[in-house]
Amino acid sequence: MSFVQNFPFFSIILAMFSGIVSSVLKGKKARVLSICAIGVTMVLSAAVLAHCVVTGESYVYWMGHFPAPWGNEIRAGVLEGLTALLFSAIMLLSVIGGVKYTQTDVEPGKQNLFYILIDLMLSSLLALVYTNDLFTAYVFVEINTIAGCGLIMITQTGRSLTAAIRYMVMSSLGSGLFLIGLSLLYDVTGQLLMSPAQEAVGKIVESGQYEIPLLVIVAVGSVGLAIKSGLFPFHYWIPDTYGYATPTASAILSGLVSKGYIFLLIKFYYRVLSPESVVRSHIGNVLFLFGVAGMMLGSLRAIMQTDTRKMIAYSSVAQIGYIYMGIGLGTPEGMIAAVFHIFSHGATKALLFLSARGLYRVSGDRTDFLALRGSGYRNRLAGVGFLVGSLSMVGFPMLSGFISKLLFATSAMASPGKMLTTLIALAVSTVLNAVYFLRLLTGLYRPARSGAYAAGAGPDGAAGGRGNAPGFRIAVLCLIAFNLILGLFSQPIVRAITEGLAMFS
Amino acid sequence: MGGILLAGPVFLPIFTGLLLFLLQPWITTPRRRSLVRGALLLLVLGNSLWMGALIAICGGESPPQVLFRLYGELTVMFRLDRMGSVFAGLVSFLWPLATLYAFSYMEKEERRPTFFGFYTISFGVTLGVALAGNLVTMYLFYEMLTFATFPLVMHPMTSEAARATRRYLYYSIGGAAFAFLGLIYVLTYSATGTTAFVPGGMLNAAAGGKDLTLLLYVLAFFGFGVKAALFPFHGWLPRATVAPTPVTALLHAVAVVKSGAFAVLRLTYFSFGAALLRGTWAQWVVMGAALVTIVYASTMAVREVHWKRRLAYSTISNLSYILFGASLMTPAGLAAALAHLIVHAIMKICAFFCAGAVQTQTGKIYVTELDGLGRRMPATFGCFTVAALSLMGIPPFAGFLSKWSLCTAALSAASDAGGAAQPVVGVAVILYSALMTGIYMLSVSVRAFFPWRAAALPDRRDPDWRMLLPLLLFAGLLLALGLCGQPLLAALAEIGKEAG
Amino acid sequence: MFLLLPVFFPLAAGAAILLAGRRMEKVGKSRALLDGIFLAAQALETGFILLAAALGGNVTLLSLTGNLTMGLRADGVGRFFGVLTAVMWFLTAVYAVSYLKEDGHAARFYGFYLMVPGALMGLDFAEDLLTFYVFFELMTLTSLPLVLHERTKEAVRAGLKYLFYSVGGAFLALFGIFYLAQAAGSLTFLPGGYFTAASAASAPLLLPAALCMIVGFGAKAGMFPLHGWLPVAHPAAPAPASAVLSGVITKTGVLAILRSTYDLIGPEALRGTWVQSAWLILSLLTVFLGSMLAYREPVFKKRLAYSTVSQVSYVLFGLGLMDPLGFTGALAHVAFHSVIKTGLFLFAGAVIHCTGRTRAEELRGLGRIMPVSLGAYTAASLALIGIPPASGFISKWYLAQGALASDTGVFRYLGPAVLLLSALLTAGYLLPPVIAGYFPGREPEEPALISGEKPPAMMALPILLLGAAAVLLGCFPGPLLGWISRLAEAGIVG
Amino acid sequence: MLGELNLNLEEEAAMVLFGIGFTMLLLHRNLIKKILGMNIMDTAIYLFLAAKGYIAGRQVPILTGGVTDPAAYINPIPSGLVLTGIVVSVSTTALMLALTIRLYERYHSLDLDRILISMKQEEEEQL
Repeated sequence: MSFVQNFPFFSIILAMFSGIVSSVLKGKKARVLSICAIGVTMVLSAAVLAHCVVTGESYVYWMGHFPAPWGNEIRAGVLEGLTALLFSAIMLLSVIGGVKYTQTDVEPGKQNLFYILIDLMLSSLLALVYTNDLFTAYVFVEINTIAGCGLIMITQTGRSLTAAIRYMVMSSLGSGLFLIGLSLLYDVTGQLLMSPAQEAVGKIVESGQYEIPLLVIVAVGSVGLAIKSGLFPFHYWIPDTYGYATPTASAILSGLVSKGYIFLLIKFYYRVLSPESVVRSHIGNVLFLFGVAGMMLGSLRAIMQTDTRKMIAYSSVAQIGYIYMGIGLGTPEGMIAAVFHIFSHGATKALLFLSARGLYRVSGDRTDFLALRGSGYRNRLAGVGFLVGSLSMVGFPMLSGFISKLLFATSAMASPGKMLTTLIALAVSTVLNAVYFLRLLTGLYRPARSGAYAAGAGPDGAAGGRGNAPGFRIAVLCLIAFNLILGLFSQPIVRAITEGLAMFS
Repeated sequence: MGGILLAGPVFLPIFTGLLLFLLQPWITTPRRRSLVRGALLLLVLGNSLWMGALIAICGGESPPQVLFRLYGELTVMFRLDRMGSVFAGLVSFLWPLATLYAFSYMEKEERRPTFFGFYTISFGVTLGVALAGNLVTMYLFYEMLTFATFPLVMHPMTSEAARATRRYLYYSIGGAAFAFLGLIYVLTYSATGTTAFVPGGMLNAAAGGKDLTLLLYVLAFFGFGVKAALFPFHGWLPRATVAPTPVTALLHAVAVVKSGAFAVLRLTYFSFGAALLRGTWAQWVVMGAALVTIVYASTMAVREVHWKRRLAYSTISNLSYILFGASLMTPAGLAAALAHLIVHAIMKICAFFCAGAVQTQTGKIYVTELDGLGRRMPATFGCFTVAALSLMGIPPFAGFLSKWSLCTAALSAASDAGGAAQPVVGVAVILYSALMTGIYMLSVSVRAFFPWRAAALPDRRDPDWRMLLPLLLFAGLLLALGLCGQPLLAALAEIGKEAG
Repeated sequence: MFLLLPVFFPLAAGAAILLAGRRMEKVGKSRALLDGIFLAAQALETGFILLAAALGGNVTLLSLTGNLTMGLRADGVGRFFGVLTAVMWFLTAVYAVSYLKEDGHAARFYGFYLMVPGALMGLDFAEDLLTFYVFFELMTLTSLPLVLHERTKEAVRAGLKYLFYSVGGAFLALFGIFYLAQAAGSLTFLPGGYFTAASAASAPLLLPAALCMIVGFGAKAGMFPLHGWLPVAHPAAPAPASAVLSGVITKTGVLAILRSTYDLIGPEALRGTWVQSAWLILSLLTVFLGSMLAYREPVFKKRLAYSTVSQVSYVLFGLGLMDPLGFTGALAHVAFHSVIKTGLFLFAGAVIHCTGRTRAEELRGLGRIMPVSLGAYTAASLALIGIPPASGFISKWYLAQGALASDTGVFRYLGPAVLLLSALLTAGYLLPPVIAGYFPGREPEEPALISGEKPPAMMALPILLLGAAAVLLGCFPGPLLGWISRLAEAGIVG
Repeated sequence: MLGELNLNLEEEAAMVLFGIGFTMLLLHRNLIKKILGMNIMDTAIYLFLAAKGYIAGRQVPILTGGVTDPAAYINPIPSGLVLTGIVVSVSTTALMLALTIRLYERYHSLDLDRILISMKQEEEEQL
């Protein structure tokens, strides 16, 4: 066993320990530690990815040297490595970009708590990505929930508290359903590790027994994770949650946490149940329908907003809909598209939340459209960031959103029954996206009402970008670059996703 | 090397425009301003010459040049073919003149560097549409065009401008979203495996279902048609006239809207293939849409009293002439559509420039305010009248030629299709529209030259040479083309034959 | 090459006067110079036209698209119309000089007045329908300023109406042109046309196209349903302009229909079809409608305009019969009506010029002011009514003969009946001014007796000449009829 | 049919409890009741799991008295899972309660609707 194979375990443990250590550190040191931990994780994940790509196969890592039926396992393949790498990269950028806002939005005494939560979040995300054990997954789902809830409520405004309680309630519902799904699965198969469970499921399916329990398992597990990732119609906790957290938290929650659950769902489908049994259960059609509905209604709700934060949050509802639509297509191509969109949306949403925060800063910390008028001139970098993010959401070619759209559309072509629906949904959704993003965008570059921000310089003034923290600059620039890379050089990533998914089953 | 040569005219203006943004803080003195202005004009002119030289050297056929690979079979590829040459040549000819005009027009406006930056970028992007060698590249530049031009509509920064901009954006992007579906369909079922344009189309007809193919074609047609202001997606164009006149004239009468029409031509004749579509319900649907647009827009133009908006409605109806030509699905139809694409560009830009000249000289924007101005600005209104006559299709002006080709193409398409009534209705509609054109264009000229009361003529003069030169040039060109348009038509007919 | 001169000299001369004349139109002395130049140019024009008509020739102008060439050729019908135009134009020009004496914008009028014959010659001598169409539009545009000249609200409205009806009609006709270019393969005029009854059957849209052309070009001739512009535009123009508009320009509509039906489609292909019936119905309807409206119209010039509506449709009726006799009658009526109506309008203009009266019932006692002119008017009126031996009788006779000789079913009888009815109405609307003018009666009742100056000689002379011609042409119709019947044979037989 | 029902009493009880808890969590407006519902729901699952692991007549899986034969004990894994689950549920409950306290301190109410209303009022006052 090569040393690299230990890295997944190391990164989970590293994140967790840095969280524990942070609890005795002051805010600033906790921050440094946290950033270092995420950075190291990123490097480790990259190594894992490289290893898997080179060897061309996945491997299973026993925790504590207990063999299969009893022990706890980690499994790493190309897709896991890639996901871990991109997740930690996005997280790193979100944290770096939001450092200054974390300082202002979170009370000084709670700074280290914030970074503890970040560390826990990272560790639980990585665990969700790597684990090969369903119950471990459940535990980390709960840790993730708690960390997420903490991240939301840390600003301690009334809004964020209620948002947190809603988040908690919905998450509990979701985890409860997921847990009952696990129990049923254990009941039926006697297994909790993914690979043996899959074998057992395969046998059961062959024997033709337990059809109804299997259906219930698929349904309950899917619904549980769908609730947690905010699929329409279980989305009503999303807007407040994403809208009223700090930019870092919003970026992470929207870009990564919900995606972690979706990733788990994909694993659940591929690694536990076989794709065939999933297809047979028709759960895909349900997810497809709700995904499409989410795309439409999320966007429609976003159009109705006048508050930028909520608008971006509702846009997430729509984007989650895209992902579920891809999963619901029930084809490998659809799955590839969905996974790609997980990354693409993660990167884009992080960019949007961060740069939007940069725009609020120069608009007297107000978030309504009117206040943001002309802020594109007052903070040029944030304006450009928002521009790129919006365009990517709208599916402008050369940006990541375009490739997602392309993948969704081409995968739709391969499933005749859902082709037309998907295509029309994509087109309509693009229009809706354009409506709310570009409405805001034109506002950003329209001079503010005269005298509104005299100190912040007029529409043509040279204040642009001054006062942006270095971290913010780096993060926004990197995310822009990231978007461009995903848009222009997507081929290797898509190939990696394809390989990774192939390794799953 | 060849790739750079071919891509140069596309990217040079784009970089020039970006450079202009960077230079913005430096342009402080009048001296620097005129320096930048001169350099810009020189660059635009040089770019046009470059393009012209390319067309001349390649003779309308160049090997494909792949710039980079976007994803899978989606490559950004340039290729100069004859149809592309037509559009590229047209745009390259008009742009320097329009820039010259814009210098004079924008004299008193604010934010000039931004304006000219985007104006120049649009040049490159439009050439990108013209030079695109496959559907993907065209789609890419089509989208870019939206984003390069919306700041120009925004330029006045009034709330009216913002509303117009938003509408423009929604419509354009919505259209592109549906065009995207066509792109995907072509990509999936292309017989060559790529989306590279092939005269006569490259769709593997048997692969997708027949009705599905047609449905996707109709969707894509309407998608690209949005930029060509196809009813009911025309609403953005009249509003977009809040933009400064050089924008309305060049972009919303030529570059942007013609890109839409050009894209439709590419889609119809070089991707789906006219033979596949001929005689199907899809053909009648798109033709019907074009005809409804013509009737609707020319009627609306008569009702509109805002001068530029009236011209915009006229543009809408004339663009649908092109789309009607495209929807004939015959070689002659394509040739006629291209002819109208060229001719309409010249006459509409001429008309808009006149409106702009009047606006700068007198501030009048409503048709009802123009009484007697013709006597004070004879050159301007003379050119306008020439454009009006040409637009009506009065011989010997160029408009007649294109209308002639269009109608004869329609009639022969009708007889080819076994006496189908739709193209004949089309001819009738075009003639109705010509009458409406007469009403809405000539009533302006009559009003200007023969005011009801002789008293109180405003003391105004024709604009300076920078505005006047393009005007006179265009008017002269309309006459010259009308008289000796034969070689052009022959060349277009060749293109049609190749692709039909 | 000689044909180019009557076409392009007027255009050039007109343009020159437009450019240079503005400075001369105000001041006393140079105004006389302007008038002199105008008359000289007009005389030259007339000379060129007559010369061209005498010499004939054939010129190719340019080739517009692949199979479409544009050219000029002086054939019989063209010469006939050319000569007519030249004479009318010159006489009216003489009149115009004194009519516009006080007008501050005479140069503009002169300029466009000079230009129109260029366009007219272009279409008279056109070799093909495309050339014809080009000059047809050009004529509309150059004659428009004549209507607009007064620049009153009514004049501008009338001008626009004139423009839109003309252009609309032309576009309707253009449909036919498009179709013919397609179906016949060429637009060059060919006596006898391109289609026979048999070959017409293979061109499904030929008949609708023909109807489009008849109705479309009919707009210029004031044919129902596109006649609406005529009673508005003609009175709004200055009298010389109304005279030539009514006397000459309406005839271009006739020529257009003649060319497209006889020389392109071919009478063979139309005879006995529903298009012919429609044509005859429309023309008879217009004849009746025009007379009726004229009868009820109080404004003198408007009344004359309605009369034109009615009279030009006589000609169209004659053409629609597709019969040599009818054709002869039609062309004769072209000439006669041209002479008569020019005279009538000039007279009406003289009345306005000298007395300022515009309504027909206001002309009591006119005979005392302008007895000679009124006499000429009387002669012309009688000619128009068709009282032998004045000219109108001849043409109407032929028209009636033609109707009876043709095999057009019910129109054989209906036509002459309508013509007769219309003649009665004509008498009804033309003669009251004569009676009131010469015999005002003694009662001092309203309207008051008319007062004013005598018309100047330059005005009276053309009226007199035209009045005389109206009668004399009827007395000695031999040469004219001989010429026309030769044309008729060529036109019908091919 | 009914006989089959009698066979799975624990499971049925677990499902009924889960239903009750789920409904409470979803529908109750009172935060404390929500938390109670969540606990009931969790407990239901533990009951279900424990029932799955129980084998009639065997012992608790704790090595006592030197009996090493696995056949003497019930399946230990569900028990382990239940333990872990309880830990998780305790921590979630703690967090929820902490949140509830915060909200109560701020808005003096446990009713989520009221809290939302007073929150909106507060925001309006700020504006």
